[in-house]
Amino acid sequence: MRLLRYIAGRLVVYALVVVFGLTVLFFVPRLGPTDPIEAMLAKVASQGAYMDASQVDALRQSLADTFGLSGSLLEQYWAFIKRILLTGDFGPSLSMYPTPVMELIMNALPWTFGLLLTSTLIAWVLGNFVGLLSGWKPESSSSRVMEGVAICLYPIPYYILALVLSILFSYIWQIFPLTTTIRGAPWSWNLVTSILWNSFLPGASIVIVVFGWWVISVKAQTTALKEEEFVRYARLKGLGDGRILARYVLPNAILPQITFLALQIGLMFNGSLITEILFDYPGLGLLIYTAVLQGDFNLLMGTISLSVIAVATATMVIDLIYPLIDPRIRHR
Amino acid sequence: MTRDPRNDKRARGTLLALGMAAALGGTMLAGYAPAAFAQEMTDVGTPRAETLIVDMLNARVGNPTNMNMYQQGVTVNHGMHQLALSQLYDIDTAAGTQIPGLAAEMPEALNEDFTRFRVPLREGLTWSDGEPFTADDVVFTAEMIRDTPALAYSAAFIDAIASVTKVDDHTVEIETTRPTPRLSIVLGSVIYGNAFHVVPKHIWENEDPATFANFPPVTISAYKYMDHDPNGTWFLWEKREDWQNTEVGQMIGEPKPQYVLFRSYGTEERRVLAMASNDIDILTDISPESLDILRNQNDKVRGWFTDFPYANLDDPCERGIHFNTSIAPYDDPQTRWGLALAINAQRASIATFSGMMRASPLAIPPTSVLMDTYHQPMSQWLAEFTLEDGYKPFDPDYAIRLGEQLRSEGVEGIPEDPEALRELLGVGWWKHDPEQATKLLQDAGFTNDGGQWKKPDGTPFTITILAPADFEVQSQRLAFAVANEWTQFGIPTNVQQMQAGAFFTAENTGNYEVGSYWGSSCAITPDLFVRMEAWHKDYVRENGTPASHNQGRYVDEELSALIDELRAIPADDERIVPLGTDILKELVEGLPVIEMFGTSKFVPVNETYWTNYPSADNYYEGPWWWWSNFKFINAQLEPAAAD
Amino acid sequence: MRILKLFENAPFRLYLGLFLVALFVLVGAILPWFAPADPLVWYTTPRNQDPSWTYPLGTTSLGQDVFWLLTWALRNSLILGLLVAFFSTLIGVFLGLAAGYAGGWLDRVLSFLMDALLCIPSLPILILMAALFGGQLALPIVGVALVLFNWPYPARQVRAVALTMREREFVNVAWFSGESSVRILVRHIFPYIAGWSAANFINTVLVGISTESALAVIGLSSAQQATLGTMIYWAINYQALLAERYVWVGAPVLAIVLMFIGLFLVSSGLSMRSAARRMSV
Amino acid sequence: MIKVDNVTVGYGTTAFVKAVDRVNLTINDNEILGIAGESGSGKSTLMRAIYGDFSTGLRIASGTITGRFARNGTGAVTEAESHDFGQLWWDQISYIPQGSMSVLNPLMKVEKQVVDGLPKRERQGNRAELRRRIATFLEGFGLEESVLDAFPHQLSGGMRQRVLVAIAAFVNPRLILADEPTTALDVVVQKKILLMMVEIQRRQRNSLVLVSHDLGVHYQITDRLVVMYQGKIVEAGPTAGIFANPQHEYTQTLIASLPRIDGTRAEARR
Amino acid sequence: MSGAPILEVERIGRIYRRGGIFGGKPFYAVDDVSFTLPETPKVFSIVGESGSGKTTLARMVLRLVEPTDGTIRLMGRPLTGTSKERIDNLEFRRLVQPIFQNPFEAFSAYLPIGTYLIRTALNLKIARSEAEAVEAADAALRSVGLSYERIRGKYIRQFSGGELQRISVARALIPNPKLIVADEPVSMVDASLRMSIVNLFRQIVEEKGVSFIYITHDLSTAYYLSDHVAIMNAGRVVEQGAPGDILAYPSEAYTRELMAAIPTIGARWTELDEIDRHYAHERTRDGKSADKHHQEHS
Repeated sequence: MRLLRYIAGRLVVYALVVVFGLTVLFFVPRLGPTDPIEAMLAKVASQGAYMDASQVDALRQSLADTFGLSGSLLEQYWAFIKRILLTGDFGPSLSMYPTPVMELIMNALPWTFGLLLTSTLIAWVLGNFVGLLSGWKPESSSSRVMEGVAICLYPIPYYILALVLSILFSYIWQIFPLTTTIRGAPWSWNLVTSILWNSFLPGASIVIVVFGWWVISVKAQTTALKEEEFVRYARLKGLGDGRILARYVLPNAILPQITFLALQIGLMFNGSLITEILFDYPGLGLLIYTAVLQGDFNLLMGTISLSVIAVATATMVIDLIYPLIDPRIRHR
Repeated sequence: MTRDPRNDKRARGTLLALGMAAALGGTMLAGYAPAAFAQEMTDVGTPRAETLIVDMLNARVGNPTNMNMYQQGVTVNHGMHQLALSQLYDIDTAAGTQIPGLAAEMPEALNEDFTRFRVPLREGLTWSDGEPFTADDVVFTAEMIRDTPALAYSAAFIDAIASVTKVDDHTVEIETTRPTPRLSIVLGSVIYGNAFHVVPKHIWENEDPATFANFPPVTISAYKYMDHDPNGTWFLWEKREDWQNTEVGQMIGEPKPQYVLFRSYGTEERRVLAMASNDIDILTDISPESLDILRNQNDKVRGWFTDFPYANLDDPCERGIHFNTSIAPYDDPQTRWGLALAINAQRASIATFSGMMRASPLAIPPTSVLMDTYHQPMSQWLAEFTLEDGYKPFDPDYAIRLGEQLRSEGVEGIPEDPEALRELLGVGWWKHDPEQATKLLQDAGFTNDGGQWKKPDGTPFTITILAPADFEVQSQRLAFAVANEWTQFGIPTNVQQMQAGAFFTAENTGNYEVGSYWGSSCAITPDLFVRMEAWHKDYVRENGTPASHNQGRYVDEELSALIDELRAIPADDERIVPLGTDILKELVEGLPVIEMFGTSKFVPVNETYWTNYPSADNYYEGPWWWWSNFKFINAQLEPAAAD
Repeated sequence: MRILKLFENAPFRLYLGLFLVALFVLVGAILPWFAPADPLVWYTTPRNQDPSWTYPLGTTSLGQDVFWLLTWALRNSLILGLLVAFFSTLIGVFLGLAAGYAGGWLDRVLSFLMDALLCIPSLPILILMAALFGGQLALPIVGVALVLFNWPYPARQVRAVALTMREREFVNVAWFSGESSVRILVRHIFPYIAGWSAANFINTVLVGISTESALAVIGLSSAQQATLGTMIYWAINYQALLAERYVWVGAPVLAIVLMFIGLFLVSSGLSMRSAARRMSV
Repeated sequence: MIKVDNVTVGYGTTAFVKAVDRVNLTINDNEILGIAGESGSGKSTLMRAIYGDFSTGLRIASGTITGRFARNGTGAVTEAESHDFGQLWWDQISYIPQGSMSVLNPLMKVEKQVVDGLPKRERQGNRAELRRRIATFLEGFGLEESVLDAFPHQLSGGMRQRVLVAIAAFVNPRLILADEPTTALDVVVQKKILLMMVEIQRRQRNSLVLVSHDLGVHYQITDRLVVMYQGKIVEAGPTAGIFANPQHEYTQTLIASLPRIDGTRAEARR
Repeated sequence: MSGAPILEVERIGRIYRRGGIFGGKPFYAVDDVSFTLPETPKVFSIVGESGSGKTTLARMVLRLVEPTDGTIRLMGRPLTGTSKERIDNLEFRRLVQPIFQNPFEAFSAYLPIGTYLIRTALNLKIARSEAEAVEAADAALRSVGLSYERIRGKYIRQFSGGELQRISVARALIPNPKLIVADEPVSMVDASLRMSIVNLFRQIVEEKGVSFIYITHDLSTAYYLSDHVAIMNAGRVVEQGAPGDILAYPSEAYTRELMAAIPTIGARWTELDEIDRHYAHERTRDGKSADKHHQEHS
């Protein structure tokens, strides 16, 4: 019952956050100077098809009707919120009309999700490992080197790393593919390796940066933990370094990182967007970018709404999971 | 491993990369190269030697399993348009004339008003599923478009075409809603393509064209769909076994590439890297810097010219600085002329594309065909043309001076002969004369005290040039180049870049003062009707209301009268060129646009696997890989001789 | 190894960072005044020159002196970063203190706003704005948007600190000394988070510069201002990387990386020092 | 058992800060030795030196601390310097820390933390059997078996402290050092723990060193008392003797400043 | 001066919800507590172990915690609630001042300690100028055996705990309050200094006419210092009365248990003897024969 109340409270906040985000999203583009219909017309015109003026006018009217961009702002707003929250329908893409936005997003989402999830996990595991060791033995030369590396890597912006990596490994040493080419029957080993192969560099550029961040943060955590009384007590019990590290420091160092993870998700998502754009990686980021370039309102709304919802959801899930992991909160 | 000419370049690059890696403190582990990257096979599993790989014009396709070209959001630039579909009339870009495609001949007018036409269709064509192509398909397509208002094209079609009726299996009769001397333009390709695509009746009659995905498509030309990437980054097309039963087969013969792979590599760096490593055979537009890099990295890569200026200069649209002529102070031709004379075109040319551009003072592009028809014949008139105060603005030696400068900068292959230089770099342009520019501006009411220009109304004179952000590199760079010129002249100028959506909204609604555009300065045939018509005053709209044509809101009674005259005559009328000349003169005088340069298309090809690409010395087609006539180029490519 | 050993020592780390930052401030704040010509103007120098005595970092394909361009870019990026950091830290600290100290509905509203803004990934929205407002998205607007998305980080942290501070006895003593709420926040509580705020300030400088340059690199910032991002943007636009004009593209990249390392060292040095001081108290 | 011979202990290498100054002390078998003193008197430092915990810059500048342990049961004798006491931890010597919230690993159940310190020989063999032994041991001091399945935060402060005492005692060491084991606990709980410690000492017949600032505690349970002041031992001897007849001025002040319920009341001085 | 008692606490209670994250069940930290402080200055001690609710009670009197039930009256006027008569913050702070447990926590490490005294004098309108404030501070400091000169410009780390606690007292004295609530004021002070502070309190009561609420877990100082003692357990006052009566003749089992647990010098716990008896046959306590008898000595 208490658990239910807690979850309910968290869900209410979550819902409010989502609605808040969607509201921001609805109004921002409508304050902008782009008229999607004109953008669309210009796109048709720039592809060279000849139309005389009356034809263009006719097309303009028919576009306005199909896109449903009529009605007062408030009406559009309610329709927008209702449609997204109740039916999950973002309407058809304008630039790839009539493909539903949801279909495009669903194609892209697994890519972003997979990329972020795996690279975050790898970076998290590696970063925690290295951070733990270098925090535990800060005076050893290997941990100094690792920390130096982390300090140098962490501040590098994703896009710089993405650029450098693709020049290095896709051109100078042609180890990884230049563009995403996925082949193989569904659910086959070939498909899996193909996906891994193509995701390696984008993933690496995220891993390297995030890794640095984790190293620094875990190192600080570990250094603080070393001074903790229970660690000292464990040492005075005559426990070996390995045992203290594994059973006393590690769990206590990792636990707070989970909350950090919740705070970082938004930032990491930002990073993955840039990475995707630079690697031409077929995820949500590239879709957003495409939508921007094409002035595709519905697609923009859809992708960005989904980003907001996804990040809010991930944050909420972590918030909900955390108490289940930490015995101090679990058992009261 | 074969001896690779790039090896020493690579070695240098490797050193540098190592340096970079070390600088980054990187601890990257080198992996291994998988077998899939061996050169015998492409990474989509076709033999590399039998596969032509073409750069996809747009970025990756978001909805790859929708190939219904009648839905307005569907992109067919993945080869569908270029290889698999066909138009009734196509374009011979070398000759600058339309040619029959699915039609057997050009349309024959059946009355004096140009409202009824007989259109004979090519015989012996079959769809890729083996069904014959007949008049029924054409009639069905016309009726389908007419009956489906949900198709964006429907309204436009109904507006122009009254009826399409079958005469026999291979002949239709078309009636238009108004006199249409140029029916082949309405239903066939002039630039890029045309919205009217005949569809196979036996497939489409059972479907709702508004929602039909048309996937996999039944095609009419020599290639059929084979495979695609679920993320829309590549599309593979395979030669039809019955390629004889296609217009390409009939007109040219058997295309050599067994497979054509259209793929998107994303950003320009990637496209360049892909071609440098022989992963792509044909690239659409890239920047001159990229071409330079490619030529340095891979000696199998060539541009349109093997030497300077490398680019194809025959693009049917030219770039310049446009004004919204309804907004002061740009409503005064004096202002526009003053600004034109404040530009050093030589510098602007080098800034934009390192001088690899052909200048044009006229409102049509300086393509080979149009240079012969208009620019060269009009140079005498241009030289004598005077402004109101008697000043002669034309500088016929522009090309000679630019040539000298380029030679002095070490550029090789610049012709010595003045005439050859004029042919290459343009017949001339307006003088760079800051004094005269100052005079003109002051005459127009501007003042300049202490280096600060003030508008006639007393406010400081600053200019904002609206420019495309990244999606049209030449206009974008030109905007920056001109802004640089004007700033140096003393008018602080900045460039406002906009993404396509915002850019076109601003252009159509007149929400700009000065812009770097190309839309209205296009022509390919000596008949200037297609784009000149847009200058008619009838199309002027209020600022804020979208205008479909004449986005510059330019009102010129004489010009409009000339356009009315042009409207009434067919494309082969003998008055076409004189009328065109008059229109161009009118546009020079009023100068609603400071026309500047023809578009240079840096469209490199890689001759490692295929040869006989069209080029300056093998000019059987223009290098418009993304147009409907690509299918004819493709059919004439030859496999490179195996080493 | 000796160098690395010194890193453990907070002051050295701090001094190295301060040295780097000071170097950049010097380059960014003072040198631009000595630029022989406006480095943004094209063709003030020959194009594509390699580094030489006349052009220490060579010239661009547009005839700009890379060195002077870099000084301008550093100046603008620094100004943007500093302003963004200043305002987000100011707003964040103020609202965080207010929320944590006041509690009640104010806390609830502010906490909700913080959580909501933290959940909303900022880059897509910035991309959206950049796209919609086209080139109108001038640096000040980028700055405002960045402030909008960056204040919740300090606010959230400060709120947590303020919550614990509220339980500290000296706050109660201050109240019994008749101090007003504002004075308690400013004089009594703020000093305890000042060190942390400084670290946050520096981190936000990083975020500001990096986000702007990320936008610039994908062509969504104001390409006509010299910033580190726009420098990279133009270099990439002219294919400097593939054309092996590494100095042009490398200079701003290296500048960003070094500046980041410098700022990071300062911020971690500061927090190490304040930790050391707290222990010694 | 332990002989502290003219020992000076302090912190730091370059700038040596003296905390214990030329101290001589013997810890006998089978006794409770109290070390009293106020904050900064050096009593905790001395205790750490005796325990052999030199982890945080603690250094013996001069003098020696030597130990001689006769293994319970076998009677095998081990002699060592305090620098090598580390090998004897949780075997011959164990330690009871001040029972703050954070002295036990918050993420580990109590059972594991009891088992964790045991010497290898104890940890080997049947886990269930070991648990039963621990449970029996705890029950001997009134602790229920369920304590073993608790996380530290689920225990009250007194309970946690009793667990710490039990953990230290379970290995049956020859020497137990307790550093302010009952500070910050309520008197009722404090009494329970002190009694538990006394009982353990009596049962195991080992030595207990109790460091505390509270003279009352020393009075109650210690056999011998050492009073430290500014790093030096100012008074040492049997507890009863010291309280009956304090020699040093400081000890006198300390004893005098303790209010007693049966003593005078301030109000009475009115 | 009106004849109203300084403080009347009437059936106050405070409910907390235990356990943050999963909601929690309510429990009474303070439950139905009433007492009165008469007009004449007195020391009223509240004795209890941790968790007994004594600190919550003190904080309710200090207005730092809002009571959930009951009323508190100061000089006959309500301290809580919303009525017009409610004492405003300024007046309240002139009447009531606190002294907290940890002297090192009572001042910000970033402010010179003198600031607190000066600000108190100025804010509470005791002084109209900086100079007057210094005077007031100096006077208060002198009454605790210090002077303004000694603390001027110094920070918390430059003082010992005993000094800081004296400064805390001085600060509290500046507005000449009617009541000082001292929450465990000597538990963090070294034993040798403890008595001097306790005696200082007594002196202030006598000389300045200030009443004290003295919160402590230490029965012996409560006995020593106070005029009235209330023993709290589990949120309730289990016993109250004059210290002599309560501590000499405790009527409640809890009070007796509490008293028995104090490690007093001179009265050895009987349980220890039981343990010794139990193990006596296994052990002879060398050189310890005396201690069995020393309780008789003292």
